[in-house]
Amino acid sequence: MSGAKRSTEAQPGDAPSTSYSVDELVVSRLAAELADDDQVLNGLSSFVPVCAIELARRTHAPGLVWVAGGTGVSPSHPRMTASTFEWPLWDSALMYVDVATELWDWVADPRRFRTFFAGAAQLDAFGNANISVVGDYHRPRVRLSGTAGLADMSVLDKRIVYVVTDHDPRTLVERVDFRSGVGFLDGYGERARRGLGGGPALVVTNLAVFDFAPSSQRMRLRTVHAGHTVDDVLAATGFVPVIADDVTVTPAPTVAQVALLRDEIDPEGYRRRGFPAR
Amino acid sequence: MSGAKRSTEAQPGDAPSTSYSVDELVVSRLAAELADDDQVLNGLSSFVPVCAIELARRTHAPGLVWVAGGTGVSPSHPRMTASTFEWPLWDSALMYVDVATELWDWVADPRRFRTFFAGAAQLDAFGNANISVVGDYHRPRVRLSGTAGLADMSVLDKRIVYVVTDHDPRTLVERVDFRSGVGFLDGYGERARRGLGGGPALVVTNLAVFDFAPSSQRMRLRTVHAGHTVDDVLAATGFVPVIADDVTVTPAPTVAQVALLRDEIDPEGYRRRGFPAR
Amino acid sequence: MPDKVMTAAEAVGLIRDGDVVGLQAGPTQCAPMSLVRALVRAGRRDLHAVSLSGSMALDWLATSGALTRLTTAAVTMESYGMCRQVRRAVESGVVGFEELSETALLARLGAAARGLPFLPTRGMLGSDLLSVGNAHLAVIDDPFGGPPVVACQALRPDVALLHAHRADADGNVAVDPGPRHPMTTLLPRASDRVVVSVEEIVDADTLREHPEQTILPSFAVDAVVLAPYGAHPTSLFPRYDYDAAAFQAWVDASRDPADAEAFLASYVHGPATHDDYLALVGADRLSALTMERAS
Amino acid sequence: MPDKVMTAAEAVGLIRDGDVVGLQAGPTQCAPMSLVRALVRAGRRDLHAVSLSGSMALDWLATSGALTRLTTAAVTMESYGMCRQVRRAVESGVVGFEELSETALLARLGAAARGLPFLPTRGMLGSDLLSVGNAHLAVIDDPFGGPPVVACQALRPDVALLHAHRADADGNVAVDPGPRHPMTTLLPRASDRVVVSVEEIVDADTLREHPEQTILPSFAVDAVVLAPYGAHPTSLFPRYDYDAAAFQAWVDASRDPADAEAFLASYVHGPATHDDYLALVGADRLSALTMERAS
Repeated sequence: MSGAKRSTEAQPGDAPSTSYSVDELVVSRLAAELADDDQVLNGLSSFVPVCAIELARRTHAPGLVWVAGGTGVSPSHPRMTASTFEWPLWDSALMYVDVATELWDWVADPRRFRTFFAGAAQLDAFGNANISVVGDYHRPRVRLSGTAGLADMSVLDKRIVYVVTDHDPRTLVERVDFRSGVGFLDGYGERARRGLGGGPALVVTNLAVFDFAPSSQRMRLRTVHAGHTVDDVLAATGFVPVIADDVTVTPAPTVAQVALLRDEIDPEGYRRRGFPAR
Repeated sequence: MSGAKRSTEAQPGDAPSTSYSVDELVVSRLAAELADDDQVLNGLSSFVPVCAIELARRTHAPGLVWVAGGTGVSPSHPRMTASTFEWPLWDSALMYVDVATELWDWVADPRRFRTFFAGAAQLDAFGNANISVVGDYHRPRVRLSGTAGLADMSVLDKRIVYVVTDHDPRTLVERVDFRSGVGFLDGYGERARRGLGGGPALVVTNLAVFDFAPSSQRMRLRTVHAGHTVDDVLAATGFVPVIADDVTVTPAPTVAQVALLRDEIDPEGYRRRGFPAR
Repeated sequence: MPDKVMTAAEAVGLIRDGDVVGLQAGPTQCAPMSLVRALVRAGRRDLHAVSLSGSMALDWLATSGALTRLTTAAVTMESYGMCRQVRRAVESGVVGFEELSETALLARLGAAARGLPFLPTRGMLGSDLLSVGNAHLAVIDDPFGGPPVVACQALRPDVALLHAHRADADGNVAVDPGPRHPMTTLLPRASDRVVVSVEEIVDADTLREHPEQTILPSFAVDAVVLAPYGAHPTSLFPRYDYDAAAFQAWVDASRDPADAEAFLASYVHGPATHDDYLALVGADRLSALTMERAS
Repeated sequence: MPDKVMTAAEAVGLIRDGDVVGLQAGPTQCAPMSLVRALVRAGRRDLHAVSLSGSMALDWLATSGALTRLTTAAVTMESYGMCRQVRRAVESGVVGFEELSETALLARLGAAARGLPFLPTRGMLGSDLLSVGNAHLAVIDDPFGGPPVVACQALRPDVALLHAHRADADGNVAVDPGPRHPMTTLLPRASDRVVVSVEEIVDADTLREHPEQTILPSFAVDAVVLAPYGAHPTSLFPRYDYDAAAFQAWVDASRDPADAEAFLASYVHGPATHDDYLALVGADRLSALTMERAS
């Protein structure tokens, strides 16, 4: 793996696919956020992130270290299974990791594990995320699963990339009911003033891709997926995002990426879970 | 081991030995401090404590768990070697212990590892111990090895049993130059007032055995080894200890204990190191 | 040394009404399900469960009415979703829910294990986990002039429940090589009493062949319960996989509280012993979950 | 991934004058002696060594004049006694000595590893370790009303030096089953840069056969140095024992500073490479130390 080299010449597989589904687009977009010299771990039920990690490892980032399910270091290329937190991911690992000591120590180092993929039940204009409660904490209208590691990870100096498979006004909201994951708080530098580095970097949804505007730190529309318009996206968003001057179409996955996903990484299509049926 | 039962009838080996050396007496006295349902660990260069632990395991305390060198749990009965902190003690262990996490956690529990054997370069009238410096800390006249775990262990709710192989006025002093191990501080309840449980329980030397007087918490002479007198002991002690009303002769090791030590546990006689040559 | 082997019914006798019960349990992994079933059958009440990211076990305890309080970082059955019965119990106010970040929960247990009043974490700063009146968390200054941290108060479970591969009768517990759940060794160090169910009971000399596989010494364990497939329907790697059909059956049943109670009547209250439970599940199904053993 | 295999001379190039250097080292065990020899030969100065209970390596560094400061819980060669050269350097004021209890040293490193400003311990309360002006220790109140604890400030070594059984070229490091030194995994997690010498270099697929033996992942390691018998004269279990004759020779030499320097000239400065050192020690002596390998 470490000896893998890619040709710099253009290959036929590098051409944009003309026949891909939205899950493949999202996976491809996420994979682009992973660097060859970085490390990454996946959380629970992370079909789309795990596909992106594995796609990156098989293409531009063969040196990427993946701590599968926070537990098994760089398994030999596993096929996606019905769980992203189980033995098939760990079976061929280089090392088993102790989460309580080793993993959280390594993650605490700002040089490592630069990018973390997360989902959320609600995500707000400033990139704060809710996976705890809808309504009152003590007597919630909806009790969600809980923060797991996000309330740790999102406080550290990391790039958090949020993955939203159901972009709608109930998911993308002006203000979350509860901040389980710490974004830019109320924006305008509040996060940095509290001494926190990093923060939410990107939001990749089933409709579009956002980053965060430098000054206000509000979510900013950057690209819209082919087949959708800016107006579609705004109508599906529960707040008014900043709109970049140069909103473009999200780059399509390549032919090779789509083939890898369908034939090798996730032939069963687990990555489609959570996306709206079409 | 766990199934071992001892007959309650008197055995010939239970008779007091009439031919033992002072190291065997001290080992026997220490072994009596270990309970069958307890756990014990040894520190560095602990020939006498290790002999006592092993003697206890082979006689009245077959259930005693020994974390040899803080590392190997209950090795099958090893012979003493030139180090009490090396592989021969760990080879046949039931478990390897992680000192940084597991050992110090277990030791923190007041229900466990009730008794700890320690040595010291200086030990004072209130059971404070010095293994750090003689003279000034920053520019010492003599730099000693350092506290290792004693500054942790002696603060916890434990019974610390000090082993002194060279009872003389420079070792047993009115006040130590430096408190590496925390005893009763200045006595008269100061330790308890600081919220600390446990403390030094016993001092076993090559001349005598001391405990600590209840009220003053000064060292108190309890037994004198055969062949020595109270006056001998006082002359060799650098402070005036309390003297118990009923100072007796330290019980001799049994015939069986001496045989076990000489024939099985420590045939090489490592336990004699540190005792004055006779 | 006392023989610590006992039945599950005897072992759950170490748990009293009102106890704080720590559970080793991943979303679909290595939960002491046989012990949890015995606990439900024993009718304990007012339990405070502590679990890093527990799942079906918590849902069963909530269904049985045993649960009053929960301290956790996440309640999830991974791809099977949130635990509906826990959700209902929390939303109706029957069960109190203390949500902590992962490092905060580990810090609360770690402090208990080390006999410290608290351990700090950098997590949660800026999150609402610090703004809901949790009296076990306090932002404190660094005495050396660095950034503030969150002090997490020691949380000492009365009892820890675990499942592992093997133990001897004295209570030395060992596992096969493989990933270890973060709670497996920390939780027992933090807890007053420890109950471990195991796939097999072996003698001490067998453990001495692989000391590196022993994870708990005898003195840290109060009860050993023989329970082959004792984690079922969760997995125990590398021996057997989780039972996807059983997870789905529970998810389906838990859509309706009455169905959930019927499920519990069949699968938890019905089989009086672990052997009865295994018979109910059936040898074929267990065999299908069993993985090829590494040599 | 970059190939991290390099010579000892190259690897100690990662250490600069004035660095804080963490050493994995027991009294007679598993010290990275080959790396320490290279460090002495490289003539580094003003080093601050951090060692839990180090021994001969510290004495050599003190003899060479590389050492300015030492943070430790104990300096000892076990039954061979205190390190005389460290003692002389401290008594003469050449080397500053920060003495910590064992839990305090582990807390200082643990805080660095976790990116925390401090970690607490209950140790040392009442001892004079708290009354000598150590600015890295502070007694603080428990915010929950419990007893005070000692906050131990994070100590982050610039470089960690270790010796282990094997690694691959990417820097994944593995050890044989056996006891692990408390510093082996904590120290590298606490340190900025990590240098590991190993008995053998293997490929990654060999490591995948026993993932439970891998103790450090590639990203936590900056340099891998091949050095069979690289811990000599200390032991590396279960492969070879410590060299009692070499320990005694050093103890004898260190009775007189001039003899100690002559020893260093012969055994450290003399052999330019590790192979030269092994030739000097001799195959017979190494073979006599080698233990029968478990199957």
